[in-house]
Amino acid sequence: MLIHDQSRAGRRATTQAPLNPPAPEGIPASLRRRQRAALPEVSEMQVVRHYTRLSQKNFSIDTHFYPLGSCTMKYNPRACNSLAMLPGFLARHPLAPDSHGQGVLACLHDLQDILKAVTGMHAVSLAPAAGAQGEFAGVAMIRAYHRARGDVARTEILVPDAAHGTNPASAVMCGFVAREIPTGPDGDVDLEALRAAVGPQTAGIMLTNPSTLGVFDRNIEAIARTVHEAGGLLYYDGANLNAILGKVRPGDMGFDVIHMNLHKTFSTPHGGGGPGAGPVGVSARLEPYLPVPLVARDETGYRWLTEADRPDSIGRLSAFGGNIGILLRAYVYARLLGREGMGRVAEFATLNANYLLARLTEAGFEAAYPKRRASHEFILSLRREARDWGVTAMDVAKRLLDHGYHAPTTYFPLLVPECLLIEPTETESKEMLDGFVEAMTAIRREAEEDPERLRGAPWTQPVRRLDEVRAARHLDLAWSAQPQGANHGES
Amino acid sequence: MLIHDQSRAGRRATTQAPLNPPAPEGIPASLRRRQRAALPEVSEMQVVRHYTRLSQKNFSIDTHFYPLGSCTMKYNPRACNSLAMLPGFLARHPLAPDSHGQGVLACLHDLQDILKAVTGMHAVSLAPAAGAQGEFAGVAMIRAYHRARGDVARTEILVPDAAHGTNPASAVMCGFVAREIPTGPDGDVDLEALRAAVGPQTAGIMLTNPSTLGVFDRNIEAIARTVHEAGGLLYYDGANLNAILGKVRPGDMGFDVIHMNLHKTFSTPHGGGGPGAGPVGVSARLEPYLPVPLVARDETGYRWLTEADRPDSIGRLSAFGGNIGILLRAYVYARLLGREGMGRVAEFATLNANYLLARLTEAGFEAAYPKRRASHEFILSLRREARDWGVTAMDVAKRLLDHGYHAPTTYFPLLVPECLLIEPTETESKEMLDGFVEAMTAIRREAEEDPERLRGAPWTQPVRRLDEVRAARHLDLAWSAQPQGANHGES
Amino acid sequence: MPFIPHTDDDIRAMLATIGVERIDRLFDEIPQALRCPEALGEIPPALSESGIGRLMRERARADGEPLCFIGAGAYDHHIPAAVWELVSRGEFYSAYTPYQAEASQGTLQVLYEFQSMMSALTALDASNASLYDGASALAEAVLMALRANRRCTSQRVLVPRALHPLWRRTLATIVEPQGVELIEAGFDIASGQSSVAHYAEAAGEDEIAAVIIAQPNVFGVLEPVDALTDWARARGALVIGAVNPLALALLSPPGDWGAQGADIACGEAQPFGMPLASGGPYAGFLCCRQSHVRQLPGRIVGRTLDADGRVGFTLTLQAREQHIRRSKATSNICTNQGLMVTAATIHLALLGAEGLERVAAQCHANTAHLVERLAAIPGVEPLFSGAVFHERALRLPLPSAEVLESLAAHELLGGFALDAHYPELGPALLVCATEARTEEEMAHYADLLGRILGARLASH
Amino acid sequence: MPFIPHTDDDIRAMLATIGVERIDRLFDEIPQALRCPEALGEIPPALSESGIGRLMRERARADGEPLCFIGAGAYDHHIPAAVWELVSRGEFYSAYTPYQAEASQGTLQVLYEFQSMMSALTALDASNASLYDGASALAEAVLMALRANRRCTSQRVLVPRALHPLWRRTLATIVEPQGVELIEAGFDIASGQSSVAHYAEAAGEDEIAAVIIAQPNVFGVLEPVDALTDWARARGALVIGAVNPLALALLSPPGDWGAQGADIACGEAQPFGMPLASGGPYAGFLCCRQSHVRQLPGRIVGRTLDADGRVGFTLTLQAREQHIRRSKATSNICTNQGLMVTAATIHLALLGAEGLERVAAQCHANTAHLVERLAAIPGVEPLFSGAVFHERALRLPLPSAEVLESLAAHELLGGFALDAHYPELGPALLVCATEARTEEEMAHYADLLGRILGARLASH
Ligand SMILES: Cc1ncc(COP(=O)(O)O)c(C=O)c1O
Ligand SMILES: Cc1ncc(COP(=O)(O)O)c(C=O)c1O
Repeated sequence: MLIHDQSRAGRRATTQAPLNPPAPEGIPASLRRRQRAALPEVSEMQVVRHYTRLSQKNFSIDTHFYPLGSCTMKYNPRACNSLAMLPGFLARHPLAPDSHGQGVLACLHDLQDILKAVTGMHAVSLAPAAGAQGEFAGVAMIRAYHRARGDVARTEILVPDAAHGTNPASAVMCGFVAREIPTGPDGDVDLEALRAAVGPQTAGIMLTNPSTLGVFDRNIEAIARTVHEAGGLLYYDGANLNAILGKVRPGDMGFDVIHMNLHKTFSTPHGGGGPGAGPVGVSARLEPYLPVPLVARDETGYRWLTEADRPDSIGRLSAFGGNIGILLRAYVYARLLGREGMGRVAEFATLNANYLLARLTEAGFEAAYPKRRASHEFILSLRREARDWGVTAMDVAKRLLDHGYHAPTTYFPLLVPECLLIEPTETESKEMLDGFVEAMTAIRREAEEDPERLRGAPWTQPVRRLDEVRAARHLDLAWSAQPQGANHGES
Repeated sequence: MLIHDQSRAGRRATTQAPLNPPAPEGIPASLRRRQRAALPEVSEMQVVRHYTRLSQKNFSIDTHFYPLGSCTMKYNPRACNSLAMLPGFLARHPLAPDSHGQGVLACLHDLQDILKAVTGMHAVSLAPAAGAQGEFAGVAMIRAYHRARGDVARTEILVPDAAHGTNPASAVMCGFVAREIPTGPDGDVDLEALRAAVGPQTAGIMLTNPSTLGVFDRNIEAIARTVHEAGGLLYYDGANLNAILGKVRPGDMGFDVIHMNLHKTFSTPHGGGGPGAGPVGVSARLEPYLPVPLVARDETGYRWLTEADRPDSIGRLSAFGGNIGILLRAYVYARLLGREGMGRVAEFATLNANYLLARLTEAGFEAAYPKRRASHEFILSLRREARDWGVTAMDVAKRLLDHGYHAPTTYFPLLVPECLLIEPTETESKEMLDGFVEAMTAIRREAEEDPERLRGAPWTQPVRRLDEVRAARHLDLAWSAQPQGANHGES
Repeated sequence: MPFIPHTDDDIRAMLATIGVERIDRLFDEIPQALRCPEALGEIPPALSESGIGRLMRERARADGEPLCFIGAGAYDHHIPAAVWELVSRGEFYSAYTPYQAEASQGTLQVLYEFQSMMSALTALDASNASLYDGASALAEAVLMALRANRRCTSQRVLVPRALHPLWRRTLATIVEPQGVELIEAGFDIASGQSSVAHYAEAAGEDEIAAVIIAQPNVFGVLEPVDALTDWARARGALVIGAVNPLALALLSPPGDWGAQGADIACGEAQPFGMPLASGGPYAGFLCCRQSHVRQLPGRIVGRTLDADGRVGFTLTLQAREQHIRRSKATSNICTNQGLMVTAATIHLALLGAEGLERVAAQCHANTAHLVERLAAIPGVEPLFSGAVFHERALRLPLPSAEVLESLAAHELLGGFALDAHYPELGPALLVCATEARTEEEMAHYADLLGRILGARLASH
Repeated sequence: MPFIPHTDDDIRAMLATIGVERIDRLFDEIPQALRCPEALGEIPPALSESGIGRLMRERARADGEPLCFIGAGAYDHHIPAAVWELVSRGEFYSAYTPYQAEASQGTLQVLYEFQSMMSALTALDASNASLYDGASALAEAVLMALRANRRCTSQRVLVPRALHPLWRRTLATIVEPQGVELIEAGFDIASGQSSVAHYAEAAGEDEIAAVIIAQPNVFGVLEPVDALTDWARARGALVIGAVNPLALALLSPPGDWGAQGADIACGEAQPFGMPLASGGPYAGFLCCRQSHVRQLPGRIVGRTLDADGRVGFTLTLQAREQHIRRSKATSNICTNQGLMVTAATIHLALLGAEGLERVAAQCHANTAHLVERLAAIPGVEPLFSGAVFHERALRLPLPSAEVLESLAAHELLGGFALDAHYPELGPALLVCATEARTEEEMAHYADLLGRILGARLASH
């Protein structure tokens, strides 16, 4: 039942608005709204009950193992939340003077330094609101760099076919053509194809390493050399930084620019889809182009740098300073881990992934890259199960929900058929991984013995499998006051 | 699964304790603990998951209609919680000087005044931690009053048979004998029996009005006269104050002392069993005996009064000032209701109760006192259903859980057979009450058609009906490191 | 080991299963030359939770608790206590994007309700499930309009100069790499309003793909939205309303502007339950007519049925998005501002249309009252004659930066310095008194400003 | 109408169903003469949530944020952020007493886990599910011991004078109406310890029903628990340990005292996740040997099986309680401190025994360090020679009330004035530095105290 369906004309949560406001007489009638918006009219208790009960219909990291590859669902320490929500931080207006923001600016400045240290980059801007916006900023800096040198013929950004969809989309948003580079049979970028593709039109390459295939590209030095020699720059998609934290640094691999998903590696919450934070780090030559605002420190304290201080900046990505509250959470997390804790993230994420890979392979599943080490994640292909028993990766994913495990990422990367991308993260225990193996084993047995059971899954969730085709065909995107009958908004 | 069952030797939530404490060398070995306590060793995420999921196994007012008579499960405004948890309030040490507590003392002083106003009593102490402690304090004051007058032969406290169990228990804790007074056929106290019972041995009477039978005792003036004339005092059990808030005041009815359950009438949370707060109000003659501490105000500000200021006080009920955090919640609630809102609590609680009574009677249920107005609550007796179909009040209660409603209070008061004591409270909507009537109607039909279904209920909860006899016979009150096999601690 | 549950026994057993002796061996595919030489020495050692708590509390205190009369795109409104108690529930807070719909009905239904509420407020058919913030949502609205306006071959977009300057900067950053041409339309220096004449002058004779109308504009002034909309439509341009959503409780919604309504509405949802928090996280919203829905960027939730015919919710129209369409997606956006939208939804459910109206009316009254008090100070006067919602520009006798600094030294944030962005206005300050400001606070502001200006002018 | 969902239509329909015209008619059984004449004029009119929020924030600020070195029964420990985020979940916060076990498995299992943890800490077999606070729990422990010691006919109970004075007062209030006789046992003025000699002297020749041993005692000093226990048992008395449960991470638990262990342990669970909050809500705990469990007051949860043989939890031994046994119950307690116990359980789960040990060790070290610094000030010296846990008494050169007032004026709470309760000690201050106090804070205290005493003594 929607909150709208609980509405009754005249019902109110009275205490939530001023009790006796004067009429807004200063506003001309011609500009006034004629009919009240059809928002629900409910009591405060109805609201509390409704959203409490809705929340219970979610899987979440606080309730379930959530081995969603590339998404890094690990424990979100509650201290990160409560300390970012301290009244002094929450009450600060974004346009308050720096004098009244020394506390928050100190945290952000420290965070810039920590991110520089872990990535080996020269400078960092915290402005991007998420990974994709970090990518946009990074590619825009590549564009600005070439333009500043009068090098305007570089119209292409190279993107391996295993890349996350945001990579080509970001390149295009920056006005480039995205050119795909194939992957070799062992999961590394196809070096020959890359060599063939680079040229004077190459502005740069966007690379994830370890890639979304769950392997570390062993030819990274050759790739860097190839692109750099062609005059292109290297972009590092740092969504998977957790895999190498404290082990190897993108700056040392030769990358010119990187974004980091703090909502992955630095464990800020995903919030059912966001917000995140996607800071960018750059080598010295790209520093002038960093998006504003940035935090600087001098004798008098901390201050925001804006366009006035940074005339060559690619500019501003949002009205204010980005997702500050998320940055504060990441900062708390980084300080809780400390120097020693950073490397442990990579170590135990990798240990868990390789253990799970070993056990699932043992259980009969096919690894997409059996000869490779798993990084923090790995891919299984269910093509044999699909061929032999007619069950898909989707069926297995849905059936896992019935076992109380969130499904891994399905059908991504696109180049592996019937794939599951599995990322356990470092915060899960061996018992939990063993439980997951048991569930997967049971499901595989069921796939053989009772494939219908899989195809009908899930059975134990608030709803059975949802009709996505219908959702797209008969668009119903908003409640409307007119009752729509049983078919809910057929259009 | 218990949190203990997730324990693994050496696992830690490291960040929660000091990282490198020095060894406690100042403590003699002879006094040192020899073996670590068997507490669980778990990670922070395991703790978060475990208790998040446990919470989801509860009914609560935030998730369910909870018509538990005498318990007043109504909406607990979230503002009451967040404002009582402001850092300034939480950080204050109980022994901090009054100079560093003017904020909290101002709230408590205001609350004392509000409670005086709504009860019509002369003075209020907020010290009791719950209703039962308020009763203890109240009866102790009655004792102190008589003793101060040398009137030491008064050894009996009269308690109607409908009274809450805490009433006779409190009387006994104060050294009195509790003497039961029967109820008349219409739910009022049996006046004749009362007249016969009073005498020089009568210290006082403890009365709930409206009583836990859900009716307002119409003879209250006569009762008061009878007891007072015999030299006894009148104690008002204010657990049901919500029924009469702003309509009639215990002070005006002639009561000498009253306790209030702020966790009922003033909507502080029940917290799965507590904490509550049970302030006591008294007439002028009992004021010297009020429990300490009390909050006073003079030119210099607010201050705590203790034994030194109040030599005749019955004393202290806990080490510090009682459940201050709960008192703050009640204060916020009272200010949100304001003058106008107080009376509305009684009006709509009573409207809801009488509506539900009318509809359930219509649906075939038997009211215990059909000729009476319901107060904020009322009683159904299922003796006909028990006789005709062999289903009990307990069966109906358990079956309600399957319908998503918490059960009413069962088998209390003890004098009505197979009873359900139903209190909807003012914060529930008509739709919700209608839904409850539908469920009750369906269950009644089922009682006739398929009584086994009721006797086996609940069917949809985390567990089926629990074996309470086994629980008492084979006591298993604590996890122990020794595995106990399937029978879990048979003793 | 913070947050890592592995016991020594676990580690041994797991390594044995994998068949390596040490964890470090798992990194042996990384070229040795690249490996970090040593621990990340620049990073401070780990703190306990108590230690970081102390540090953060100190820093939060350092930011002070100044009295705030700044608006300019971020507003200090009351947030019901229930909002964040609910939003912070682990099941909302720590869930991922609802890719597995059946295990995410909570989040999905919240998003559907959010879409419904925003559609109702803007009087448009559809809403997405959020973008990063208001300014970037406007950039997405422009790109969307260019895709949607298929008949039009130009990349020219009219942007009122009276639109928030930081929004204009953001817009430029995001759309210019794709060759979009942003053309500035002026405003009337007396009323503070834009007009058809200003838009027409800026447009000249050339084809215009889209037009932005800010309601209210950055000066708090209400624009003649009907006339502007009708003019733009007559020119074949799509109309984008950049609106304060709280204002829509009182003001004509974009879907009702002019004869046919705007095509797209966007804005900043911060006034709905999001704390100021130095500027984020907030949430951008984007609504449009049904006909443009396939050009809408960002996630969209649809209502559908499950295998048993029960109603349920799922992400839909995913073919617009980067994870399916890659370089041909409507936008690169992936992670959005889901949790903030959860806050907005609960906030709106608590207030309802009537509650929003009361909030908006009180804001309007408070600002009017504040302006009256401040304008009683010699040398201070309203800058523009146009009607406003809840912000108003004032002319000052001294540069506003100077005045603001003096006020800040008294723990009062006096407003937004317009002169930094609009030198043509002379010393100009934008003030805002939301419903959260009290009579005493406004009197205090007037008193303080009077004293500061008096002293400053005397010493000048 | 705050919190009331009724629309006008609802009210009409409901009144019609009941068959009355006005709500007021529903009160017609109340004698007219008693009805409230008018609205409760003394109560202020309603505030909005924003209004009460402003007031409460102001008042919370008014209490200041002084630096706290007071212990004396309430301790400023770090509380993990997860504790109250979980405890505040509506399903815990707004649930009732788990009378319907099947719908309350969450609360019931938490309570069972709490009982298990307290049993483990005290090394006793059983625990109840909480009492109001430590002091009232001690009173219940005494009443329980009197019931349990069936062989003994006396009502005499030995209470050490070194037990917290506020606990002694509470004890007297609660147990004296039933005729219990409390006999004070002294302490050694040099060591601050009680001893068998003191207990024996107080007991004289008469029968003693129960003996209280405080560990640590109010001076922070550790008592010779083994000797005291053995002596008491030899005298036929039951032994009640009144303990700081955090100290049990380091100290021998009551169940291990002497040859046979104590019978009962009680105390204040505040150190486990409960904020100071001016003194409450906290939670009293009470544990005992299996043989006394039927005399234990308060709620008890047991593990059992359901109709399908699954493990579940339920309230048990309810025949001890007032709602069943009424005037013959073990106590009148009904509502307890359930939510605080939820906090304690989560707190203990997070820390574990090793974490508690670290906290306790740091407290011990900090207090030792603080005392060392303070004792370096002329005129300040440790009062007692006995070993302490995390509090220590100091002799001052001036009355402690005077010193404390000066410190408080500098926003520092210097400790608990012992001389107010123990005039025989002369100017005496009890200080405590928990693990939450830093080196700088302790140095600041020493510095400030040095300056204050210097100035005062000079002017005397
Ligand atoms: C590999 C990779 N790159 C980029 C992104 C985009 O980041 P965001 O979702 O924060 O925009 C993601 C996240 O989903 C990712 O997994
Ligand atoms: C009528 C009545 N009296 C007294 C009490 C005892 O109050 P408390 O549980 O707060 O001790 C209750 C509560 O259960 C009650 O309902």
